[in-house]
Amino acid sequence: MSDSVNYGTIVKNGIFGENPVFRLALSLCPAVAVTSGVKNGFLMGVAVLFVMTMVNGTVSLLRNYINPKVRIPSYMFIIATWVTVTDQVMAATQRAVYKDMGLYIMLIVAFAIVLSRAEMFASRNKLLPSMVDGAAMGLGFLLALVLLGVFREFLGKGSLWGYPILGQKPLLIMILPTGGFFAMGLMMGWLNWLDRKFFGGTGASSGGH
Amino acid sequence: MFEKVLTIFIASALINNFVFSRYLGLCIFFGVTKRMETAVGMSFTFTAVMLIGAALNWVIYEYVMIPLHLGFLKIVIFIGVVAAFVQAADTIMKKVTPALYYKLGIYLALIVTNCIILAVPLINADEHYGLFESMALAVGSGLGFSLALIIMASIREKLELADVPISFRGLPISFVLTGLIALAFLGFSGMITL
Amino acid sequence: MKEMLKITLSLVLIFIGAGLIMGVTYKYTSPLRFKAEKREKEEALKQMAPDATDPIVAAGKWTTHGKNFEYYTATASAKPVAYISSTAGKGYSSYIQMLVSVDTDLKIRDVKILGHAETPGLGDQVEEKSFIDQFKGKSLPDIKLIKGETKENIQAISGATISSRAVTNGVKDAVQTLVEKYGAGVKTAAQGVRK
Amino acid sequence: MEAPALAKPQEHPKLIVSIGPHMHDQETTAKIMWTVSGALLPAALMSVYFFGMPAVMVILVSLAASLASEAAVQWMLKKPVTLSDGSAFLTGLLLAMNLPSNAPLYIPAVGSFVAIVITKHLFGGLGYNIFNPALIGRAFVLISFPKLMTTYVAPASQFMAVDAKTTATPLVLLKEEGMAKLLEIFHTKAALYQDLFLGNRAGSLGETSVIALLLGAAFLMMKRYITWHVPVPFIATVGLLAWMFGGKEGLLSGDAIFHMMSGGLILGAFFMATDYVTGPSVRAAQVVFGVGCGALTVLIRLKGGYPEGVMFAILLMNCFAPLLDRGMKSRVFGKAEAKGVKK
Repeated sequence: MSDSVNYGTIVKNGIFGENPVFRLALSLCPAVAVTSGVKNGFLMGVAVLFVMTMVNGTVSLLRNYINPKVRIPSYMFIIATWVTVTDQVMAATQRAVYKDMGLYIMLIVAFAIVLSRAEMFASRNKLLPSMVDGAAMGLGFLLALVLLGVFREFLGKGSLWGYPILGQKPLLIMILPTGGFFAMGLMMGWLNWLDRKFFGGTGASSGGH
Repeated sequence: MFEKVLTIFIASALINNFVFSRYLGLCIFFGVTKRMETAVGMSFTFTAVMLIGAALNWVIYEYVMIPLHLGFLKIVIFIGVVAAFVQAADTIMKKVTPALYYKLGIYLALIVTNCIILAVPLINADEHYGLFESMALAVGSGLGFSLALIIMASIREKLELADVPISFRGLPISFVLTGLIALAFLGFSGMITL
Repeated sequence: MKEMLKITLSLVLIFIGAGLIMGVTYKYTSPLRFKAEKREKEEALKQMAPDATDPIVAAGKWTTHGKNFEYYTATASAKPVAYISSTAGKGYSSYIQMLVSVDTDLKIRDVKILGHAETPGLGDQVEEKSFIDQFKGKSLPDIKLIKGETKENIQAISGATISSRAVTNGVKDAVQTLVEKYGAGVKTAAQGVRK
Repeated sequence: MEAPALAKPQEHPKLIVSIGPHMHDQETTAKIMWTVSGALLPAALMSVYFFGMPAVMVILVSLAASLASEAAVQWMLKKPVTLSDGSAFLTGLLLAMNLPSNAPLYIPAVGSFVAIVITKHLFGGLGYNIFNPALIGRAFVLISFPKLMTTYVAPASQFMAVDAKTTATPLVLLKEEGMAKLLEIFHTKAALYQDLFLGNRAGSLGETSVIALLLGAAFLMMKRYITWHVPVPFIATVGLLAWMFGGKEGLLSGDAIFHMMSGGLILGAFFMATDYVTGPSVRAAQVVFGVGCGALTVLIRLKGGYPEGVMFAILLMNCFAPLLDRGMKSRVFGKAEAKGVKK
């Protein structure tokens, strides 16, 4: 099986076809919560990328030892473990960022996307493809967060990654919660429009949780 | 003391509303507000589970985790406690009040891995709240979340008939709508300093 | 029965493995975290009194708004050069956390805003240098918020009165505390000069 | 998971299903819109009299941006362009009435864009918007440009007043410095009331002149375009609650007349809370809507961070309007059940 795995497809799928934020609309909370700045969005994305890769890897390794009857509790436990590790590392090394978004880092544990990839992909595939799948999904997540972060930070603070660009703050509302929701809605609508116009897609987000 | 409890309650329900200013529980918020009935059922279940979960976790955090210096395990332990409690509630409800179980049972399954259920004990632990303060936060957040769900469900019913531009149908317009509601809720800001 | 045992065993093994991973991470990150926290605090205090050569140590505690704050003595070659206190003021939507340092004659040397959650664009203007610099050199009776032009007192930021007041009150509380703790010594010193 | 959440195949529906009030044809809508705009004319003229050229510019830019946004978005969505129905004109005018005269001109432009494109057309266009577009436009610019939107100039009555003096609105003065300070400026209560009534005070364009607004409102009521069900409970609630809780000397010492005449209350109560689309359509629900607006206004004015609460109060009640309609409609059926549950 390992020979027939197409890594390109997995990566493309994670970033475009099943982008966790814009296409699957899973785990939306942090997408709005931490994207008032590019840096926060990026670090959150890195945290998710790490957790997803490790969780998928662990689940794949243990897939023959986990009894199907207790599979969900086991997955939850594995996820919680890797989230705790991420949380500890972030708290020790990224102090300023952690002050802003520590809660959301801890809440990665409740992300539907992590559990669903463990269940749908890692429990049926070998170690390497599983880790690549986790990383690809995490990368899709990271890119979505960075995209939103660029949009919001540029409009809201006139800066990118904390470096001032405009020298003023054009639309303060964009860094507030309401602005986050607007940004998310407008961005999704715009991507749907692009999809319909240029890629012949249905242009409708599926929604779910 | 009483004043602080009341302050936490009001602040968590309106000003720091989980949905409109803390961005938590969005999946559920968008998922269950397509129908009013579901939204109401979810509201009840969530508030109850949040309250009991917060109280249980507070006791465990204060009397087990802090004395044993196990604070760093809080994510694992909180999620375990909530899962165990929900499982127990599920079993008990099925036996004792089957009617209620058929109404609310389906929501219980969704709850275990939900961020707002977990966020309450995490915030409580972070702020070092006492038992009553923790419970005030839980009830306030629960009612605030219920309010958000019910408003959203009633508006989305009205929106069903609207000719929304194709690209914006479904989630995008719901996001914009949530943004507008959050904008209105900014009117409450500045009422309470936490 | 055998299956039960197997399930339990696999769960227990996962728990042990996970516990190990978390424990090891905690072992290596918690000292890092502790050190970083300590360093941040030291650096913030150092900024408040750059001429202090000895480590700045906590001299006592005081409370306001039901929160605990500390005050510190900054010394150079065992002689006090400044007194510092942490403090907070009740702002528009948050408590504004601050550090205040005074010279040995109890005039304000510097004010530093550590954290707040005030409204972007309005309340967060209290962080601006033009507002903070007004405090420098003022002594306790002058720390008063005025709406409109003033040189002797503190001029409120228009449109951000509540946040301005929060900072002013927080600073005032801190200076008041420092005067109570160290005032007697300064007074005797001043009397000594007069003689 | 791949099923679209709202499947709507018809792009140009032949049969339009809409929630009441059912406007029968384009002509009636247009007639209502233009009449309401006309009713705002006295207040607009008064604002120009008091604030001069800057007020004219704010109104013009706001109108132009509204009309341009409407035309552009309708063209992009391939819908018929309906500038002549007056709805974009009215939104632009209402937005202008909610802005300070000294606002830089990009503020009315941004506000109009948000009002027309995001609040109205994203939700399906005229008749489907959940929130009052002008008020969302106002709230959006208030949050985005907080400093500029809270700086007001004193009325100058000169047409080309350039160096108008910035000053606080009466509500800000009351909130931050108390009634004594207000009396120091206006000398007597009678003079204060008189200035409020005529509009000789700092504030947004259309917030100022109570008499001009009342004239317009009376005209609309005579024409039966608006009814008492929302505005009267709204204003009465503000008066009552302000009297009860608004005073420094304890209960029942507040100045009801001051609160009823200041801020955007008259404008909001008669011209914005009465909006057919964003308010409830059941009569009983309208009264509750009005009372709710009033209560929230007083809550925000007395306890909130903002000195004026009318805008947020109406927006918040806009959220509740569908719920109110729903609850009040089924009241007859719900009563017995509700009682049973309680016991």
